[in-house]
Amino acid sequence: MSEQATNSTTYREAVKMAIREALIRDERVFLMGEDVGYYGGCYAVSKGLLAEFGPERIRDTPLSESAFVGAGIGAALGGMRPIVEVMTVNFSLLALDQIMNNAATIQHMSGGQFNVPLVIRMATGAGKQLAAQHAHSLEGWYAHIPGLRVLSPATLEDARGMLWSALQDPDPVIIFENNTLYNLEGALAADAGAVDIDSAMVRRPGTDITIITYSASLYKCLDAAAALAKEGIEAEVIDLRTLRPLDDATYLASIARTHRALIVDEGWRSGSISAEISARIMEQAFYELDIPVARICSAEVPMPYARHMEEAALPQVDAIVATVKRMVGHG
Amino acid sequence: MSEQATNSTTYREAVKMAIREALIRDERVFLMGEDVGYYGGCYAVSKGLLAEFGPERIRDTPLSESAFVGAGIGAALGGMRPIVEVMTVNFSLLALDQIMNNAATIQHMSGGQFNVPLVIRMATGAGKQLAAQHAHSLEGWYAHIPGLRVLSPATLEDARGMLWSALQDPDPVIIFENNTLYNLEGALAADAGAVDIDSAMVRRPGTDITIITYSASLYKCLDAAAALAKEGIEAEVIDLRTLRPLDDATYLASIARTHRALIVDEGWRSGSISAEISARIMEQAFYELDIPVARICSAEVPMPYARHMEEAALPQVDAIVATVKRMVGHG
Amino acid sequence: MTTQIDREHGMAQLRMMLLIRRFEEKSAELYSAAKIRGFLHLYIGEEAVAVAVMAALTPEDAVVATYREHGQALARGMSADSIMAEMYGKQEGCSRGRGGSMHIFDAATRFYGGNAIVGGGIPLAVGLALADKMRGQNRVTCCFFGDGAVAEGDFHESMNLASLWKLPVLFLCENNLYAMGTAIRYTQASLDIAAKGAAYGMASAAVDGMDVMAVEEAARIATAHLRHGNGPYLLECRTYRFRPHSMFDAELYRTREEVEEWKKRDPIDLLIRRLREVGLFSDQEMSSLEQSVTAEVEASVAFAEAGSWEPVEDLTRFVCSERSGV
Amino acid sequence: MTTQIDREHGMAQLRMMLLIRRFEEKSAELYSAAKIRGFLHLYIGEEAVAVAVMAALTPEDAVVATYREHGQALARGMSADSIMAEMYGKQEGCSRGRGGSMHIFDAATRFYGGNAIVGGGIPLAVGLALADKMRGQNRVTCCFFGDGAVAEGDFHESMNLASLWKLPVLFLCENNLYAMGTAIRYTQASLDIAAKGAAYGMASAAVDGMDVMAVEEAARIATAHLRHGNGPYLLECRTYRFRPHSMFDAELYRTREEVEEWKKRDPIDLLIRRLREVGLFSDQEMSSLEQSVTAEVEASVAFAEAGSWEPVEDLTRFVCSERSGV
Ligand SMILES: Cc1ncc(C[n+]2csc(CCOP(=O)(O)OP(=O)(O)O)c2C)c(N)n1
Ligand SMILES: Cc1ncc(C[n+]2csc(CCOP(=O)(O)OP(=O)(O)O)c2C)c(N)n1
Ligand SMILES: [Mg+2]
Ligand SMILES: [Mg+2]
Repeated sequence: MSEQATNSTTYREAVKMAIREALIRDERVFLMGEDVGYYGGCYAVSKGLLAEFGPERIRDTPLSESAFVGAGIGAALGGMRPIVEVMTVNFSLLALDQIMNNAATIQHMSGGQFNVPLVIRMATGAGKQLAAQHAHSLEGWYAHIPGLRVLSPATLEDARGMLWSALQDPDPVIIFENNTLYNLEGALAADAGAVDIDSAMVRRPGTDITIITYSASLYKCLDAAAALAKEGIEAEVIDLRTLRPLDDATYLASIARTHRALIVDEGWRSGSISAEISARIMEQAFYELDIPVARICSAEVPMPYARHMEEAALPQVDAIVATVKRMVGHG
Repeated sequence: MSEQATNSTTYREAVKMAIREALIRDERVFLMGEDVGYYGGCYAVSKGLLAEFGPERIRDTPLSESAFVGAGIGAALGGMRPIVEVMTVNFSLLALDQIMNNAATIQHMSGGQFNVPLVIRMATGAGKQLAAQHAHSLEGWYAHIPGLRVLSPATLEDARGMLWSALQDPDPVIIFENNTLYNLEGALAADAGAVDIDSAMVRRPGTDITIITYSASLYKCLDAAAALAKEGIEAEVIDLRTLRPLDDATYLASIARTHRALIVDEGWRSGSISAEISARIMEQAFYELDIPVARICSAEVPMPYARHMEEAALPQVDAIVATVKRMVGHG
Repeated sequence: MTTQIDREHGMAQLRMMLLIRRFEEKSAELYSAAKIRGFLHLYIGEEAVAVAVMAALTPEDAVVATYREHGQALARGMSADSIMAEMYGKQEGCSRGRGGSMHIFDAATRFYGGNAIVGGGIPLAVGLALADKMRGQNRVTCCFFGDGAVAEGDFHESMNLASLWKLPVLFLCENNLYAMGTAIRYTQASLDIAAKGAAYGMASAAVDGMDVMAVEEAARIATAHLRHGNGPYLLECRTYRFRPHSMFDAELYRTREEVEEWKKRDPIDLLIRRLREVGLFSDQEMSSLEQSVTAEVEASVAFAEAGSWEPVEDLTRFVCSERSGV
Repeated sequence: MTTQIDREHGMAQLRMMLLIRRFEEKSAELYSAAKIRGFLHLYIGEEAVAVAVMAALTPEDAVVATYREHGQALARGMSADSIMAEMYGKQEGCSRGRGGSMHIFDAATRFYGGNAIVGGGIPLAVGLALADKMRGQNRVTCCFFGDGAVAEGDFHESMNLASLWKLPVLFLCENNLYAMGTAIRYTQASLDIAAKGAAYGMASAAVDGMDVMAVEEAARIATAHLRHGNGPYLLECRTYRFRPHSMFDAELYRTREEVEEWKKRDPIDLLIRRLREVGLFSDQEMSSLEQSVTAEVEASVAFAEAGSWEPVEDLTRFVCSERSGV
């Protein structure tokens, strides 16, 4: 395709398009969650879908996270392809027993007789001054659980394309949508569709250092890389996209070229996905490293409400730039 | 003290002694959980305590993990010093919202006005052929959460002493007791009491490699070290004891001597506490390392029932010995 | 309602309802002006409930509230200053700016939040009451929650536990017919919330939540029951939220007409009418009340504006108590 | 009970109860011999419930069970061989030895486990029924759970959801008066479980769970209700577990006398007596029944003994479906 037709759209719209497409293409698909229907979705993602598809397929649920996630698992076992929306990851703790002890284990416990083709979507992340109970970034933490696939779309393409791929997966998939991305605007190919959900992607090539990140932090890293480029430092920026299973090959190949790595992650530092990546680099690319791998994560505090405090708690462009400069100067 | 009086006892008895002591010393202390009373505790830890202390202080609860853990938080706020027993970590997922969104955050959200002096005890771990829903090792995963202290007693001394120290902590503490340790026998000082809950301990000194571990794996590591000693390899074995906050100083000091490190951890590998330790060694001791840090963790599978499969899924002495040999030969 | 109106008390209740109303109207304004951020949930329309219930509590009692808790906090006796400063994110705020609108806390009035997880405060209330009972203190813990929370497992587990252990919890359901944008008919198989007490052997009642005097009477019956050691009590207050769920709500799920219909039963108007009927209230009194309330609200804004930002260096404070180093 | 006894059916029910009894007695023996490991929960005393309920289900219906599910699995039509081999941990077991006693699964009979989290299977049942309803299949999902599970939030949330959406779930409570070692009077504020249906607008009934014919009649009424699209149904079967909770239970929480009293109402004896009363059953028939059942159990042991261990290399299989590589 030489001339690709594109439309200007938002992340929110891209997710909605993906849901619409799934509802149209596969009659086994339905959307269920709190306020997905009459309210139109707490981030307005499903606005209009109730009118289009009716209450059987756009199901408002009571505030019963454990039961409706569990019902999603059961419906998947029963031959449907549910998309369960847990309004935000903060509330998903109430459903974690169902996710870990049922969704992630039934195939194994049943000796392979049953599988759970369930997709769970949740908003995640801080940055909106919602304070300690509404600002968790737990996608990396969820990636600890065998039996789940964990996706983290950062771009319009991925917001548009990951859902259909997830629905084709015979096993449970959780898609984490960062709440600061819904208003992200950009151009999306008119024929955008399913994307691969196995591999990480180099979002910006570079030679001096590898910055590994995912989700909303991608943009902070790209901004930092642009600033660094002005100073002659070329950072390669990798978007993990899928947090479980991790695509090690992409970042290891990059490190083999740059010999330096920084991981940027909005989760709490201790036991984060960034720890896992650092450990894997230790194990698989130790001799490639010119300097130790570094991490920039969120401060290990429940998220404060006040804007300046929340900003201080989160990874920021300045810190990325400063860290990279130190790392490259040091090399 | 030259001649220390000791008694022969078990880990189970040591925990019980600790609970009894706490009930006697502090009238604000009470024990609450499923089957702690009439049944005597699902691991017989609290057998006899109901008769001694009565149903007000040894409270059998309904199967309502979220509510009774939350009630523990409330009771702590209200001036009590509850010991809440969640029968096993597998069931604690049902209470995770209360633990993460309330126990761990209330102090912060309230600007320091309130604190939650709560102790939660849970059994953890695999090794008893209890299969996928009853064999989680999630203590390392809990250590991700700011606002919690996470303890992991491996020895009789710690089983006896950590509880009282935890009760003195003004903030929530979770004590994870590995289910394979309850029958552990040994000698315990007659005057054994509170122990420090801040630092890791060198359980076996050595010069060739640092093995970092905690809980039941400690014994596998000590066995491996003994076997390695016969071949002239001296492994230093460190028991982390406290998984949050991690005592970095102890293992870093050891690595500064041995220049090699292996982490042995019964949790699933990806995003484990062992990943965090590896990442910290990367960050703080990279230039001390002769070879990359290695990890031996559980296979990333829901735990299978069959004994040979469960054994294959867990870290074993053989693998530790073989890995250390490879690492030391390689150095 | 045959309750005799006590003028003093009626005026005090009216003033508090009006204070909440004006305080929240101002908050909405300040939200639009980006002075307040995060989520802001207004109580407008429901003021009678908090104001009436607090009148039945003593200072020794405890309160557990939701994210829609400005009204409860004010009625409980917290200062408008400390709440407004909190919403500004200033360190003079009750929670030092850590909590914001959803996490109003106050040790002095035993106000235990400000919980933003629907249903998440209910088990806490059970525990607070358990502590009281074990310590032999005859105190009540009043736990506010919405109709939406009734669907949560925590509601069920806590109702059962409190009743089983005969704990002095006042389960105070603010049934405003909607959980965010989902009408109760889409969340509850059986719409009579008060009736759910029976499943737990718990005493319960439902009351018109727009009528401050009726709610107060019901709350006094409930607290008397509680203070006599008769176990917990479920009180359902039937009310309505006049404003959107939060500042992001397009209100697609209900009609203008429905809202207007309910506004005819505005709890403030209702009380004013009642006071006038018995000749206890003049136009002049009304305007001086308005003035005094407006002054209090304006003062709180000035206080918040004058407040200071917590130093960024303090970020990791209050994760653990100062003595410990986690 | 006025039900006319059908000889064939009565004998089949008796045989199944006896099979469960002997199968479990053997399992206990094998546990002591360390052939079976992990947790083993026996159903002995409660056989009438599973056997009766399964008679009211069709092969198209689905079953969700607990960790105390050998009886349900056998009554559902699974072979003793596949269950015994599972408990041996052999790959010929229904779940390839991955699950053990607590995780009996069988696609062929739509037996969805074997769930070892108390209450954890209940939401699954709601989802299975939802799938049936959305796909226009008139099928029932029968969900077994204990009196202990009633205290879990999942019970409440699922009851409400199923009733709200009018889903064909048979909520089948096996009330054996104890949750592990905790008597129901210490777990439920209100002891009448069937009555809890009212809070969800759900039809419900309680039945003597020791009487297989009574349970079957009640289950048929319930499934008829379900198949007519009248929404879910809660059926409480009042029964008793004759054995300890699991193999680790010292039974400190109940008296010998209480157990002996209940044993007088042994469901197997009860049915035998009933059959004898109407002259449908002779001593000779009894002994041939015993022989046939014993043979079946012995055969299952032989099958399990002859089974093979799954290769260790297969450890990471079935974490994800074969096509994917997580
Ligand atoms: C566990 C949980 N799920 C979802 C949400 C998002 N949410 C916030 S308020 C709300 C509606 C609650 O309704 P209700 O309990 O009736 O209280 P109201 O807002 O009407 O006062 C929802 C769904 C949440 N905060 N917590
Ligand atoms: C969520 C959860 N909490 C605790 C346990 C431990 N446990 C296993 S069985 C049981 C008792 C359950 O009682 P009930 O529901 O009455 O079933 P019964 O065993 O009597 O058949 C308990 C507490 C568990 N498996 N899951
Ligand atoms: Mg409401
Ligand atoms: Mg029971």
